[in-house]
Amino acid sequence: MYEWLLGTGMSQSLANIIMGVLKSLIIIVFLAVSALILVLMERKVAGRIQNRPGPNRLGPGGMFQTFADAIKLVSKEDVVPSGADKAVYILAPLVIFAASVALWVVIPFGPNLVVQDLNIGLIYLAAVTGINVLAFLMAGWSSNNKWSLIGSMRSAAQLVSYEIPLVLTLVAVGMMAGSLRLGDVVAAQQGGIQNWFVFPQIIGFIVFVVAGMAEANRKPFDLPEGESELVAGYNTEYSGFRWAVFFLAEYANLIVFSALATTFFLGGPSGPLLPPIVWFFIKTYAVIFVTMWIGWTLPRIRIDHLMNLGWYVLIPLALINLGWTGLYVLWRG
Amino acid sequence: MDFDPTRVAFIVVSAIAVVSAFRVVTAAKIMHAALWLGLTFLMLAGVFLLMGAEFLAAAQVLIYVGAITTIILFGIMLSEAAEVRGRGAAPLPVRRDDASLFRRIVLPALAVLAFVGVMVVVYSQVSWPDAPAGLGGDTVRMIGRALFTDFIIPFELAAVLLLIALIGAIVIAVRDNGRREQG
Amino acid sequence: MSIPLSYPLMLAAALFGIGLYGALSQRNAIRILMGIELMLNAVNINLVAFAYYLEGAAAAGQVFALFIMTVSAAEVALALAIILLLAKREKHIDIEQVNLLRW
Amino acid sequence: MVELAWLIPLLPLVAAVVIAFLGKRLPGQGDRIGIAAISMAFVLSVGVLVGVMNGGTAAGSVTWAIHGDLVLRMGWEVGGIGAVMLVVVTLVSLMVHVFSLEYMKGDVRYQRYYGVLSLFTFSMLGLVLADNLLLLFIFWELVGLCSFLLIGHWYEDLDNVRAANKAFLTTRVGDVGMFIGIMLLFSQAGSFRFDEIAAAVAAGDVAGWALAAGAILLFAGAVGKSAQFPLHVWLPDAMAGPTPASALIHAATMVAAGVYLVARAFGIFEPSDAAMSVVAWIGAITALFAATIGVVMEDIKRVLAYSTISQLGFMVAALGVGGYTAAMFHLMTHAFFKALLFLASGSVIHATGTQNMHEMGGLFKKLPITGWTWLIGAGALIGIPPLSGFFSKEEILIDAYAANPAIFWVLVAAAALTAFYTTRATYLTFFGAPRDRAAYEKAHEGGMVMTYPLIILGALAAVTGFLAGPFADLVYYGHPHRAEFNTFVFGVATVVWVAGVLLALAIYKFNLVSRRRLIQAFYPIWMLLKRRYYIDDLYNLVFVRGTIGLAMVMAWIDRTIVDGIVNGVAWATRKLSGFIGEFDLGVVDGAVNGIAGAFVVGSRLFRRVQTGLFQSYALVLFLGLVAGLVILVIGG
Repeated sequence: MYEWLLGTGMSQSLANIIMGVLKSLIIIVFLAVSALILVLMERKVAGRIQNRPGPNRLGPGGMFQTFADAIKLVSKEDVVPSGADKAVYILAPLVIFAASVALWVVIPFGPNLVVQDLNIGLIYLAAVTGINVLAFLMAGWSSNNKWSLIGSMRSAAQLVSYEIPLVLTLVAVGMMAGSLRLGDVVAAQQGGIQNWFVFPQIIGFIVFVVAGMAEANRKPFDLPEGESELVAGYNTEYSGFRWAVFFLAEYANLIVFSALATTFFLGGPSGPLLPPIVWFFIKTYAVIFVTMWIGWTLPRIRIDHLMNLGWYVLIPLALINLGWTGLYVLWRG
Repeated sequence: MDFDPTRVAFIVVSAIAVVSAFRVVTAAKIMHAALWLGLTFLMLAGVFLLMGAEFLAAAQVLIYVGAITTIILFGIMLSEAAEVRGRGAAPLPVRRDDASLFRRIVLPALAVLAFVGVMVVVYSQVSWPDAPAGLGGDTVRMIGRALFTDFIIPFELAAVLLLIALIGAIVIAVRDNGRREQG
Repeated sequence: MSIPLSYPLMLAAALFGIGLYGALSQRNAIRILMGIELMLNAVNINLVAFAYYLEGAAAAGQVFALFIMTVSAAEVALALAIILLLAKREKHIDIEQVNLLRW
Repeated sequence: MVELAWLIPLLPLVAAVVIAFLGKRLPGQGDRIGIAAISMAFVLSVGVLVGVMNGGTAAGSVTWAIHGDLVLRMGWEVGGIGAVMLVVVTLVSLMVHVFSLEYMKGDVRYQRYYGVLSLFTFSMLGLVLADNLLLLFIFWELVGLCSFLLIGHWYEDLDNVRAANKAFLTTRVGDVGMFIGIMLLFSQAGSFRFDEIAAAVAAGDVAGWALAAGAILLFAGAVGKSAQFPLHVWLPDAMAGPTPASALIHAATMVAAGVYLVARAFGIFEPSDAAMSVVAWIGAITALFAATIGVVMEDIKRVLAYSTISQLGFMVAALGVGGYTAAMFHLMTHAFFKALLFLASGSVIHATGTQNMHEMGGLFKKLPITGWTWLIGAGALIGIPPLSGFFSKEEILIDAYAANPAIFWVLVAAAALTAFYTTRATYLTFFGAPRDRAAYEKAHEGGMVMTYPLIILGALAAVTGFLAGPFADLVYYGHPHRAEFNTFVFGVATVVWVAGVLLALAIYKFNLVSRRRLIQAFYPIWMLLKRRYYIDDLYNLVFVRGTIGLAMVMAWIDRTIVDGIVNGVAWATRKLSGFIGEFDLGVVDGAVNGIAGAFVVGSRLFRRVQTGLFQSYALVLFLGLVAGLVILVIGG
């Protein structure tokens, strides 16, 4: 593709820009499609766990239900509350979506199937996740609604608390691989299941999954949108397409974090027989399934418990993991 | 001059940075000022990236955009100052008496203009290297190595500083709560 | 394919000037803090630029910039703690009315 | 096995971390974790000792930091002395851990107690293993911290807090000297490692004055930590802590760290005659001086505390006269019998609820196991053959006699006093008629966890003396050295301990001399001893009161003079204005207004400078910077 563009006599930089735009578009489309699938999956899984069938009317097994919902959402009226800070209100969903898309830049779907394998991939991930907090605060503040404001403050507090263990596990992964490049992390786990980081990093893996679920606002950590207390949290005032963008971003975050868990701990796109990208999706969806399972099984956690879990359990565990990783790397030589 | 994407990118990013920095100072709502500040930080990360400091760019996003802007937003929301409570209120006005106006607007402006002027003069007189010396190799490794060899003592001190700041911030912010409960 | 060194230096001077103006002319403590942050960032641009352009300065310049980030993170945390305390006690954060050092 | 020595300190560290973070949720608040870790450490230590006895040594290090050409390494090293210390520390610590199970049962800060015990054990083991002065210093401070935490364990009582602060600050005085000494030696020898410094000294790379000064400064640290004269004042107060902790820290291990330091750095001390005589005399003086105070103390733990100071003085004196093996051997035997005595006193205190010996008496019948083990410990302390203390003290006396008769006689006097006060304490506690009926009636022996450590330590205190031979082969400086039996020394020592014991019995058992008459006859001396030579009072007066006094003087200056001037000016102004207002209101109005106007103008002018707004200051600052830049540009 790149060569073909160059072949048409285009200058290199222009070709780069076009390629970048194309890759971003592919990611956005992929995210949209994934979100559709995930919504269905979520409702089906929730149904199974709650011993009911879930959506089953539209299409075979209710397959088209989500599409109908999506069309409904997009075609709704676009309301901006009169007291809102309009510019910020409109920007917030864009920022959060942009951050979610930006995370995908460094994730390797397979050998050479990565937008840009940055040499500081791990730090990049940590940095970009931080932008989400900003977007939540923007959304909550600009809505001019106290529920939104409290919801956004909660989510910001939650994200800040859980980012620390998350970044600490990333550091441990970087130590294991001896590189901050995600490609190297995957390469370090090649050669069979025994090389996956999940075994030496089992504490890290657990911390990562729990913190990741909190970062993605998954149940049982979905306090920012706790319906019973805060109406719908930071996005109370949002509706229609903008709401759909938030929704999309949330699922995008879920997939990103599952894909990261796959990349960091489960060997990424490596596996026998099937092509790498298939393996990648199998593992990612397995992680997603586990998170849904957990989410629909456990009740929503209380805010002080949430904070305690983050500060008193996950951070010490992440630190222990870090110390252990140091010893392990020293011992391994 | 032929089309140089790096240079164009730099100019575009710098321009956005300067404009948003200007808005930080002039924005009517303090929330907006903080968000403009975040944008400035983000653009500066881009500047760092263009100058071969990708680690610093990531650190810039992580620390300034992710952490500092967020804390400032938190600070604004929690400080409940008059300016924040009345959401749309303009910045605290400069008092109308002449002394204040002079000290707050005229003198700072003069100082800034003098500073920038001097800097421009200096920059125009010095001959700079045309091309970058380049960084050579993996900057992340390079920084890591430098941190743990030549800069080990500053590095340890920075760690201690952060710890002290953490404790200090907690102590300062919490102390008054206790007093209010007693009182 | 390169940027002249004077570009980042000019950018830094401009940002520093804006930040300085903000720090000197505002009355709201948080706005002053933002101005100071802009100044620190301007310094960082200079450091990174010199690290990029001068022979053998790469590590030192970037490490220095990193230290500045550390210090400014600590500084913001402390400054905001003080501002919060101020807001709780005085119900405002107008620096003009906080002149305990006067006389 | 020897290569695994570095694991030994890590086990208690892990226990300390686990107890600190998770203790509340663990069964028994984590005490079992501490005991399990220390047991494993003990087993490993024994393995290491066996390995070392078979001629093995091991060392290892990791790079800590590189700064320019200087490469700092964190290293550990285990040789004969280290292996012995490992076993002693882990064994005593294990006994104390077990003993505390019952002694501390139901304590408010049980978890914290066990956490700190584990942390202490880690630090002490680290101190033993450290191969360089810097790392040793870090652990040195860590044990000091743990000691502080344990002395102030019951911090609700202000006295305990004071004792903890006193211990911390007093030892800090020595530590400052020690740190200066470390840096001095580093500047001369270019290394922190013991072997490298010793090699530099041997090669003559260290100037004579620097060697003597460095050694004496290092010794200042040891003086603080081992409670030698004149920094001994903290140890008796340290008895405010829980008794088992005192047994571990203030009798058996931490206070021996000073002795260990001198021994570890013997290559620095030995070549300097000045340093050696300072060490010898400080030790001898401490030995005698503390023993005299021990004679009049009424608190059983304080008697033991002064006895500890005195015995540490013996070890230090032995080092000073070159009796390296003797000192270390006494360190080991002392660790066992003094830990035993402390735990036994703990058992007594647990049973009676008092520490004052005059409220005890006759307890032997009630506490037979405690009584018998105490007798063994006391016998060892006195130096009754064939108990362990006899052998080690004999070795010290023999070395002292050979090197310096003056020191020998001082030590002999101390030994006589030791026999006296030990017998006195034994008799007052365990024999005679019970003086406090109520306490006597309810006193009873502790459970298994309290008696077993006593029995084990008692057995050790009884028999370790016979290990003198193998010990001398294992722990030596230069070449193995065994003390030759000396009939004269043996005779003198025997006479003095027998005399001491008989005298004490004569006074306290047979009442041949009335105690009251004795006190009256020697009242000044008695008072002097009772007040501990007024040293505590002196320190209180000079340092504590001095500091407070200085602060008060400063406050007075601030309040009276500075404020006075300010207030005076204000007052004068007010009076003046009142005066003028009353008399001259209508007459010289114009003049008054003129003066006032001048003041107003003046103050307006000057107060511009002091706006209290940092922005103004920053502005001025920055304008100055710009001005400087302009001058640079124009000028350059």
